[in-house]
Amino acid sequence: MERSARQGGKVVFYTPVLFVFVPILASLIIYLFKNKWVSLLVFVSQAALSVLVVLFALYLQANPDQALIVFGGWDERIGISFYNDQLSLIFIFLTIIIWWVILLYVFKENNEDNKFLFFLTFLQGIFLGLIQTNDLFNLFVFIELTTVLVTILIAYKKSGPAFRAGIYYLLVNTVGALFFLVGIILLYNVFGTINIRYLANVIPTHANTTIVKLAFVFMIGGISVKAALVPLFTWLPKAHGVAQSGISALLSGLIVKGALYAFIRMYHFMFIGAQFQVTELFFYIGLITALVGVMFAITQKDMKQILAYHTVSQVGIMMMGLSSLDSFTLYGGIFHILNHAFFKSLLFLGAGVIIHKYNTKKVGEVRGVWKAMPMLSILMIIAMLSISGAPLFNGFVSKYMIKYAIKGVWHKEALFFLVNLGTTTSFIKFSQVFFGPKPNVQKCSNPLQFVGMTLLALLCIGIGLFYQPIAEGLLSLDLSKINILDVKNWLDYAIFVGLGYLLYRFVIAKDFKIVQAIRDFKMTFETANYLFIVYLLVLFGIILL
Amino acid sequence: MIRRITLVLMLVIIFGVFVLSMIDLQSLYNTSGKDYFFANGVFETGSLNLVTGIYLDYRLFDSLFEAGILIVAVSGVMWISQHEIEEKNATFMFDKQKTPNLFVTFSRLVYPLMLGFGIYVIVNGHVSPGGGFQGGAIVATAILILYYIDINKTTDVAKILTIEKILFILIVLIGSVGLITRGEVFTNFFTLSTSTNLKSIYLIALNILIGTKVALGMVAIFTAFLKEGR
Amino acid sequence: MSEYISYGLQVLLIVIAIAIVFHKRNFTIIILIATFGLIAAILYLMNKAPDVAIAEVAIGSAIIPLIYVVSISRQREFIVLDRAQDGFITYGETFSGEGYEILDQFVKSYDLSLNLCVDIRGSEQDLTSQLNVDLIITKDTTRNLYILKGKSSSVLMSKLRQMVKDKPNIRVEVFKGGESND
Amino acid sequence: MSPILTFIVILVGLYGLATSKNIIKSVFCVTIIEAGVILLFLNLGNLEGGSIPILDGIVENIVDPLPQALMITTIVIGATITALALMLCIKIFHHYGSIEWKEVLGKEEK
Repeated sequence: MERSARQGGKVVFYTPVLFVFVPILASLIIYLFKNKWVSLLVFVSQAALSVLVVLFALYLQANPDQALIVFGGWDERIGISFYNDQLSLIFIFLTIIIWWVILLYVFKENNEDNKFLFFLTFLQGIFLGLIQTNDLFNLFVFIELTTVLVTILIAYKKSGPAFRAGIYYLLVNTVGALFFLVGIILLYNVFGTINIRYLANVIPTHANTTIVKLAFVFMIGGISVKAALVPLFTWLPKAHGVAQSGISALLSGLIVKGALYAFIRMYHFMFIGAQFQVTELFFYIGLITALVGVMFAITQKDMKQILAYHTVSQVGIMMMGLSSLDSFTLYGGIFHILNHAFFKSLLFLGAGVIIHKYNTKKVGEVRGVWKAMPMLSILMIIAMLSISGAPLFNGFVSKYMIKYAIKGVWHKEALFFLVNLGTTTSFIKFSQVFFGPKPNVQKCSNPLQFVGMTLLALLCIGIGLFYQPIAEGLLSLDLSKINILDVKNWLDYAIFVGLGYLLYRFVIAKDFKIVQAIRDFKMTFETANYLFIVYLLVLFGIILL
Repeated sequence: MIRRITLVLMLVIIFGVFVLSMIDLQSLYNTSGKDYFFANGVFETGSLNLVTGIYLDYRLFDSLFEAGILIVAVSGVMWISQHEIEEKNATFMFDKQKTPNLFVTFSRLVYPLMLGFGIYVIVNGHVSPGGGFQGGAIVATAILILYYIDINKTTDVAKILTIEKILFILIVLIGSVGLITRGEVFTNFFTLSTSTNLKSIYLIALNILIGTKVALGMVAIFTAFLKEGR
Repeated sequence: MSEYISYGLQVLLIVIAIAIVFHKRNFTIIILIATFGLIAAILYLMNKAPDVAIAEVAIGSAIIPLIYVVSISRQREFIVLDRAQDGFITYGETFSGEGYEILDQFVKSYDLSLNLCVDIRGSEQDLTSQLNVDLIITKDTTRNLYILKGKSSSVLMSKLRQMVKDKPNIRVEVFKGGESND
Repeated sequence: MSPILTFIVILVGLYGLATSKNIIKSVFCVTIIEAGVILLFLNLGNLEGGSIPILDGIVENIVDPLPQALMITTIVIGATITALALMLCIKIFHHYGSIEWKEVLGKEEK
């Protein structure tokens, strides 16, 4: 019966495969015909993809039983399968939006560079596959492919720092992925399959054995490297600092989120039946990540480094949400992933424009952006208000949802307060670039870039204002307990800004020795690996004892 | 020094946990996957070599991206090593090392043998050990021997990259033919009840395509290394 | 019986792995890694996996060690572009000249191998960033100075400067690699 | 017994990664870990014994063929990653004049 139902909607049924292969084929054609006009194919494939995704989402709404596609029609446990649910659809939409923006941003400068477009578009196909796959080894292959592609994109400028950031990224992430593979191996030998959905059903039967716990530790450990959690985050600022701004935005907005998505798949789908008592552990890992990220961010002087360390800290905040088994906080984490993708991409792209115009990355050397580029300044300020959690903007909503879970636990609240304070402080520091007299730089002349950035800014405001219907529609979640007009929230934000300004004025701007020491902190490769082992051991300790 | 000691200690702890888990495995070991392949593998894929059956049929989707990672890495390595400087007049004074004559003669003898072996492995992948990836790697090694015979040999890498990408598109297309004939993607396009001989057409075709692709990719990577900075 | 051979090989594999980790000379490690691949392949075969063994022999113990050899020998190369060509380095059956002696001494003390080249066109920035040229020799005829130029990022340049600091006719200059901000 | 011995190989590689001061050495260690992982999977597939998974003639019991198919993929992935890493190593050497992690990462830009 299932088969006959499939024959009817066969074309629509297999569209998830097209999500992967439309970008890949487009990228190959762009590579084969090195031509300015053929490069326009990226937009054709984007448009086709957008239409297909909308069609498929509508189709899936009508036939929720068609979510599972097993290639070759084999038994679910044997073949490779794709599985789509609400979460994966949200991520697919996010991927396509971010890729539109990035392509619009980079296209004018790179439309004759077919190799760059090849790697970028290929990555999109791979990422869409990573989101949909329902097979552990297939997930591993996609993770490795993303690693290789991102390495090439990081090293694409062929400068010395780009090479060293590239190899650091490549080796650290490969080691993580190999441990993920060890986890897969252990699970396969216990359950005889590597299908995620099937494993989710059978894992509770042997959840209390050492081998399943070991597999859990190895898999989560491997993913944590890619997700840049403390203490495994050191590759991230290096990579973001040297890549082109478009690539930095992509890395921060999406690729890091790919690892978080894998975390959700593992922790909340596959191992949920095992009931490991690790909620607190991941909450604290998230909290420490947020604190450490923000600590480094406020001391940096390089615009891109500030933003990169903020990605670390925001990943921590997301982990605080994702660690929770309570659905309100969990959805807060997922919601924060979306919001962060929008405002962080916007910040990176805006910073890219500024760096391009001023030809320097130092915050201290850039002044007068407001006078020179008012339009860009408005967009950047929207993004800054969002990331620091101002009411009326999207960051506020998801931060509120995550904060909701820790209400009443004073030490968690205090630490979260510090994270918020740090975020505000560093963006007060960043916002110094807007002040000052009009500098001697030429006007912005790339309207395509601004189309994408405006879209992101509108999303930030739109979600901030209409979060209730959006959450209702996307996550079927009732957010009526968040009230953006509550005076308390505004007061909170005002306090943050005030304290942040004082902190900036009297500590950061003075550039004390300790601030310099934190700024110059560097972690060598061997230490990073040492900490990886420590991290694995901590996970062991908590889960086995 | 303290760091090394703690490192060894931590590794010993991980090792201990692993040993415990292996003791667990004694009672948990699950062979359901193996039993399925043993019972149905040959009938469903038409390949006597179950490994080939798995990576060309049950898990063709993985193999596609295995080929994909090769394409990406080759293009990436080429991009990183590429440069736009005229190098016609470049003379490297110390580059004139010669391969010993004995080695050249020996290589001339070995080269066709290895090439033949590689092609044999590719074509017979479905009945004996081997297949596209392994055979392709052997063919690549054979071609690399040529570099030792003649150190000044040049290869047109751009052409290789183009051919590779066309081959990848072909592999994807062959994988999707099944959608028309059977209504399934990424599997054999002959129906399940077809005889093993017919099914092997699909297996051989895919093995040859993958083999060519892997061989070209490996040669391109090696060429990139040899030419690096020249 | 074959069980014991398999255990013996496993132990050997561990020993070789430890040797690779603790050995200092990269060229010896390549031989070790090729052996490692070969033993691993035999073990794959003993675990009834001939397909994987073939792949490992072809890739793990042939192509990968070859790539290692090429890349390590490329890494030890110190490429010098001679644009002065007036006796600072004299070419012939054997190389000689003041410059050659300095460079020879330099590469020997840092375990590199010297590779001289002449006649490459292109700007210095491009040559060093794209073609891996480590050092460019030019001559300042007005002051009769030989100028050795290299990348500021390279640690070898400061070592070279240390070495020639008491030679009056040689100056070491560095320039920034072609970096862009975005 | 065999899987336990194999796991030691992985741990040795990990030890090497956490102590190696040289980029090339790190790449070697990744290669070691990868070979260890492959051998581990094959060992576990062979835990109960059996013959080669080629059903030519009468075969009573086989080893698990799935690990073998997956490990071929892993070998190719490992080879490509090694190649990419080594190419980056060459470039790093010619830019920084060294392939020690400390000297390469410690170098301040501009």
